Amino acid sequence: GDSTQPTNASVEGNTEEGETVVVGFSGPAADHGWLGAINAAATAEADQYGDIDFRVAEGTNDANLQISQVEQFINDGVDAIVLLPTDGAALTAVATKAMEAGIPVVNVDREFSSPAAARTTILGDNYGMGQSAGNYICEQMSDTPDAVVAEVAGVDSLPLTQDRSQGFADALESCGLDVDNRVAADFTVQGGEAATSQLLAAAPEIDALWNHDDDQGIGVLSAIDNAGRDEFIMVGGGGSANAMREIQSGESVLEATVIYPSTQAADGVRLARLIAQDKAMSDLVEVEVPKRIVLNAPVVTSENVEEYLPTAFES
Amino acid sequence: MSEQKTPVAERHPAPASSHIAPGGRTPGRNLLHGSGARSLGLVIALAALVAIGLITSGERFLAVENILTILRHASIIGVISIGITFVITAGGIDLSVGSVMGLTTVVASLASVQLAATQSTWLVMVLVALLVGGIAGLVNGVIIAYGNVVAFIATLAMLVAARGLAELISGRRTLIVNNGDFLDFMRADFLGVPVLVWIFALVAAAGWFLLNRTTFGRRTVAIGGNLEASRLAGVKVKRHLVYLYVLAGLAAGIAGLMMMGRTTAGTSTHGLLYELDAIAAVVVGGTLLIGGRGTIMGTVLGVLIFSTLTNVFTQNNMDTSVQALAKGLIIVVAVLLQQRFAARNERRATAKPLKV
Amino acid sequence: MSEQKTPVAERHPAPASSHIAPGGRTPGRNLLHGSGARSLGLVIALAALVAIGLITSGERFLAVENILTILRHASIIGVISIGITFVITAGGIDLSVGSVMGLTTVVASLASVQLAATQSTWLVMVLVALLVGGIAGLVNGVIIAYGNVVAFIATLAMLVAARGLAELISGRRTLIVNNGDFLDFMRADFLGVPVLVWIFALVAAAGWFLLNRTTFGRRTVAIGGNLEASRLAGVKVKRHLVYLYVLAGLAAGIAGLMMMGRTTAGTSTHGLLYELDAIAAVVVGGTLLIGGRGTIMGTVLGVLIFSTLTNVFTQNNMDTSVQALAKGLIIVVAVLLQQRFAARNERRATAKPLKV
Amino acid sequence: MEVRGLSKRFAAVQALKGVDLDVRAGEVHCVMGQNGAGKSTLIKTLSGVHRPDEGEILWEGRAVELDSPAAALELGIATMYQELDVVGGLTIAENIFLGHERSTGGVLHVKRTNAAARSLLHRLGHGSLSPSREVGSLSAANQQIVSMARALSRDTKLIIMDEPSAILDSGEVQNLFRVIRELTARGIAVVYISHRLEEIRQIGDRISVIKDGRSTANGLHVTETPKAELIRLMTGREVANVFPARTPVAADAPVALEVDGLGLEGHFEPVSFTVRAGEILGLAGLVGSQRSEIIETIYGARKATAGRVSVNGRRLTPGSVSAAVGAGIGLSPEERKSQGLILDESLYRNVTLSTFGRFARAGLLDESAERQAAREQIDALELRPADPDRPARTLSGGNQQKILLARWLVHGTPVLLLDEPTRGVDVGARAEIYTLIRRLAAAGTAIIVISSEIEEVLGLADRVLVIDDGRVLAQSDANDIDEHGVLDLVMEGSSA
Ligand SMILES: Nc1ncnc2c1ncn2[C@@H]1O[C@H](COP(=O)(O)OP(=O)(O)OP(=O)(O)O)[C@@H](O)[C@H]1O
Ligand SMILES: Nc1ncnc2c1ncn2[C@@H]1O[C@H](COP(=O)(O)OP(=O)(O)OP(=O)(O)O)[C@@H](O)[C@H]1O
Ligand SMILES: [Mg+2]
Ligand SMILES: [Mg+2]
Repeated sequence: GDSTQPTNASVEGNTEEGETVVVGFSGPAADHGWLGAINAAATAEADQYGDIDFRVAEGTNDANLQISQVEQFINDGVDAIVLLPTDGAALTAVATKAMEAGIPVVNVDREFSSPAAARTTILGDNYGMGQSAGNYICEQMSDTPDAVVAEVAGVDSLPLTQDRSQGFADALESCGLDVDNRVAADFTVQGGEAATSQLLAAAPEIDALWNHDDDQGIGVLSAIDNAGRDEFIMVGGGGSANAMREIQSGESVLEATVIYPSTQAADGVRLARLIAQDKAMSDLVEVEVPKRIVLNAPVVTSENVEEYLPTAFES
Repeated sequence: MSEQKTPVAERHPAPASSHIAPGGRTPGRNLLHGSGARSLGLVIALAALVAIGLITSGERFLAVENILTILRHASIIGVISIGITFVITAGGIDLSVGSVMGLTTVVASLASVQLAATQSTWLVMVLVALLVGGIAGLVNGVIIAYGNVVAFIATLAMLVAARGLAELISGRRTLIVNNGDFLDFMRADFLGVPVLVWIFALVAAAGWFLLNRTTFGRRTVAIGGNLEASRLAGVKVKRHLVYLYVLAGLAAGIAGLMMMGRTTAGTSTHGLLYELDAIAAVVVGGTLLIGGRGTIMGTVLGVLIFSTLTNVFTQNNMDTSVQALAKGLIIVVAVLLQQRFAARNERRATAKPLKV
Repeated sequence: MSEQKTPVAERHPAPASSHIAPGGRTPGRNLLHGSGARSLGLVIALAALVAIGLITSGERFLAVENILTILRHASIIGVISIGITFVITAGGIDLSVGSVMGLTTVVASLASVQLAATQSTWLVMVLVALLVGGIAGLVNGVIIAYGNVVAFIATLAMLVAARGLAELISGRRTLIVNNGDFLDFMRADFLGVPVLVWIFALVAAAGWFLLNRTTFGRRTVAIGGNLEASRLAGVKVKRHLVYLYVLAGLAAGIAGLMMMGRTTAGTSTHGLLYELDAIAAVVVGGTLLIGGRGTIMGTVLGVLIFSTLTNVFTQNNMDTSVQALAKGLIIVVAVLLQQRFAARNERRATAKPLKV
Repeated sequence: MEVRGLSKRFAAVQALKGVDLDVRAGEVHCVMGQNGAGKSTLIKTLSGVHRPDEGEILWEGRAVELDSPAAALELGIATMYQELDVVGGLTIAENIFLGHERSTGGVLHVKRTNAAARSLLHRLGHGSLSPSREVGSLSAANQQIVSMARALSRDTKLIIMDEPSAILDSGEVQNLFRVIRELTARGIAVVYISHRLEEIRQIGDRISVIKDGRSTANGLHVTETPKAELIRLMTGREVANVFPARTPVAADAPVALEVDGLGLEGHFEPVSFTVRAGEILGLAGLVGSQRSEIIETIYGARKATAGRVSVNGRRLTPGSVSAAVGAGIGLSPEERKSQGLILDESLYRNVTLSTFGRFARAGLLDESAERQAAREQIDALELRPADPDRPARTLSGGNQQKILLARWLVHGTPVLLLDEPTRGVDVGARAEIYTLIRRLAAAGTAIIVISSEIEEVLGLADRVLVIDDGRVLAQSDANDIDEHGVLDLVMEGSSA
């Protein structure tokens, strides 16, 4: 912008093709449905724009490798980097280095430990997700004061799992409930199935169950079906199309799911483009892309499922 | 031609040769002797776990439902483990089984395959899964036996490649299995026992028979015990090695079918890290990692121990980190127990004190 | 650059003994012969990768910055690989290194340790990391050498247990490293080369020296070549085995410090699956999985090949799944190349046609 | 079978240079030659293990190509290899029928297999061995029997035996000969390799001699060829006076090794004896009499359950080999390949395996000093080839044995334990080893020798302990006892 009075020109200009920008993307290994959807959505989003030269690095769960990928992006002098770190804190240093090299970094989903490491941070709300699930269960269990609540968590060693569980526990506490049985799976179908069948054997009577991830949910539902159990309600997490169709059918124990947007990286790509092209967000008056965006974690039930299904991810 | 003779290590147990091979040094092969005693150690470990389960969870632990849960959980990894028991007995290793299993589930639940299955019979899916597993095993076997690539590396490469292929084919989506007949069969009970458990039992029985009662099995042991001697005795060693890896691939295919039945889905993430679990079960069971001794019975017990362990943990709502810590300890204790019993038996049988 | 004499399988290639040992068959006597030739195969594989990189990415690939990126990436796994080269040369295996590395990062970045470091010197963190790695190695070594538990199982148990312990200690949170001095040191450049790469180079040089020029190295090779003969010649085999696992643990500790420097964080997920990468690098490098021959030079080349491979992939914006597929193929090709060169060298030196 | 102009080259070694051989049905054809002459290579060529570079093999008048062991077996050529070729993890019966199992459609007939194995073992005079016993639990001698039974189990016209008697004691050897005679009576040809001339005279019909990969004699009649002539054909020189003269032990020689009430439960009862500096003590007995266990226990390779061992008055830590080595005991173990050598390491590193620490300062090896020390012993013992960088694997048996002696010569131990120091060693090298052992004793080394050839023990030792089943039956001056005396003692001992 050469103007001395910056104006948000987004409304007319954002979709228009600008100068080509190189955007590097690095994320964890697409070893489960949600992350697969993240990658797919990001790539699809980049493809929509003729002015994005999109570079995707090998998905990895190794912080060391991811760092070297970001270094490579810095070496290549890309215009922006969209980074979904395997571990927020572990990638902070290299992201800072990129920022210092003048390359804006869009931090997706797992937050860096320093605000200086990202130009923009776009996050799902893991704590909020747990809270939404907890609140929904509180509502449903309002006449069962000592309801048995179970939880199937994702990869337990990830901070995000800890946040989700914390939010869940806090919400339940507010209505006098607690988690009676908890198992952790690994975000995979097989893991969900294995963990849940053990859980069901350990807890003969359940009133409500929250599963952190809808892709592992395929396994969870399968285990429930195997055990011939249907005495409880189940809430999912993530918001996959499979889960929503299940909710829509009305025949499943799965009554609701809490959305954890799989479009975060796609949003990140879009924001990276705007930042690199010095544009702003169209519906804001603000002339620059905001520093931090936290996405909402709404609950999808049979009542509003039609609304969410079209944007849900196919895992 | 290597003039090296193998049995040596056994007759002169080196103090710590066991940093390569399980310290076990019982020759005992038939059920009543060495391997029987070995199994006794395992049975005791399993019984101890059951006792802990009983004490901590009461009758719920012994409920039929819970026992079936343990068995169902054990069945898939069990079938894979039986497949690699053969490979390991022959002195090889197969790291690719989990990944190959994932690939079979993806291919067998492709829309086109499911369509074909719907138009004819669900056995099409079975065929496809076995074919995929078999071909992967064939590639492993040929690279190892004829390409002279060390098995660890060849199958590690297959682990990586099969996972990549499965992701490509599935587009990293989870494919849902819709074929009703297939699911009905796989998810059914027979005489009150789930079909999955029956399959495991059948595979185990067939594996036992194959290993102990056929020329194929005896040659497998012979190759693991002394490859050169087997060759000199006229065994076609290379061809046999190929068969063994194909066998492991087929077992992965069967496991893939079971997995599809159990999860109603095919995905490239099926079977992640199964190779380590399976190898651990086989070795804890008493099959020698350097080859020359294999026990199907031990493998089954090894798988059951791990499965029961997980169950006990869950019954007690144990923290996953503590579970991991405990699991590490228990693996070591189980192996030590198994050795202790094997050793005691050997001492009794030969009155020859064991050197340590 | 190892002077290790080679081998068994080599002179007398059993038809498929290589399903246990890399099919290698050079007796390779010194730098100029066998192991040199082996390394030559690796150098060629590496050169081919570089050529591909150059062709596809042009000069960008050879830019100093990019080369440093490759080296920095290689350095951490490289230090771990050098540690286990010793264990593997002696005929053992260590699956726990990645997990132990994770544990060292967690303990060394605990608030209390960092506090102590701030109050005195950052070397406190170094000490703690080495101590944790060393103790884990000690436990491995004692269980293996004195408990006679097979190394695969003992270290698999440690893999699981160390991960669990790391999670417990960290409360599954990522611990941030704040100690400025530590970070300054680890993230600095020296003569234009990052300290991490210097550490790798130093560890590699020390490892080479230790393996090829000291009694410690000689014992290691001897034990891997024939454990029983070494024992009967008066080598304290058990004690030496313990040292070897401690060494691998210390290497994991050093790698942990490097990882903390690189990521400014300590977490239980550091080092996930590093064991497989490290073993693959060591074996591709030409160290025999059955023991008796080890080469540090080969390990370094193996690590560089994998690191360059990843770099080329990223440079070319390759699909992750295709990457996995290609990686599997390349591993096999690299091993075949290495063998081909070793074999050709032998043939040239001895005019003896190779039996296959 | 007839063989014409067979040649075979291994790497740098031309193992066979045009060897001829003709074997007739029903005869025992002995093949003789020094260590490394190429005998084993010849028979491996005949059994399809190696392919010859040149020359042809005629079988029943027709030229044949043997490209695998299976092909040779199919023609009816069965082989007992020099190295034990059995599989420890299988039962006796399974080993015997490995590769040609009694089966229908791949399913084994366990009972039939066992029955067939039993009758074979019976034929071999070992009916007491249970066919379902695991081979790994058998002694080396019994494993040799299994190997033999395997050769007999095939429908063969020619059986090749590569040093079958090396690990057998005299009783077993006679048993073996009985079986061989039975075979030849049925028209089966036997090719027999051995270093023991007396055996050849007993069992052989004709003899072929190989020297340095060349035939030096072909089809000589045993009865018409004097022993000296054979030795000359093999070695190209005269080897006289097999056992060198003893030098009497000085009456005041100090006790170097003192064994006091040493016992190992389950193996041998407590034994006590002393060996003085310069004295050679022989342990005589049959295979399986636990002689090896006794010296392994002295050495600390097995942990004694009772008693103590002292060297030059200093007591040793039980169960510690390194303590024994440190105190000055050396052991040349029974199985040189599995217990003694690192086959793929170079000659010099094998020689210095117990002493390389000496050539190091602060752990840092001085390889040139190490090589030099090894080289001196290589020269002194006339190890061939004298290339210190050759892998031990490529040396012949006799030279491999010398490596083990060289190892302790570098060390300079005052006490040496030798378990079967001449197993598989040819006459020429044997004489050299005897001389060497004597020379060491004369220089003040206390030595214990075990050999399954009683004659050898008596010829070498100053004093003899006769051992049976883990008990010392008698102690005697070597001059006061002969082979029959020993055997009588052993027979009495086991019947008592
Ligand atoms: N596989 C091989 N590779 C290289 N050299 C070999 C090989 N096999 C044998 N040789 C060499 O060939 C020569 C003949 O060996 P061979 O084993 O045939 O001797 P031998 O007459 O059987 O001796 P011994 O009486 O010690 O058994 C020796 O010099 C030996 O080192
Ligand atoms: N329980 C056993 N299990 C396996 N092998 C055994 C056992 N007992 C003895 N052997 C083996 O049997 C062989 C002969 O036994 P032993 O060593 O006790 O007798 P020896 O008198 O030393 O015979 P030799 O003269 O052959 O050395 C040895 O090779 C020994 O390793
Ligand atoms: Mg020979
Ligand atoms: Mg003995």
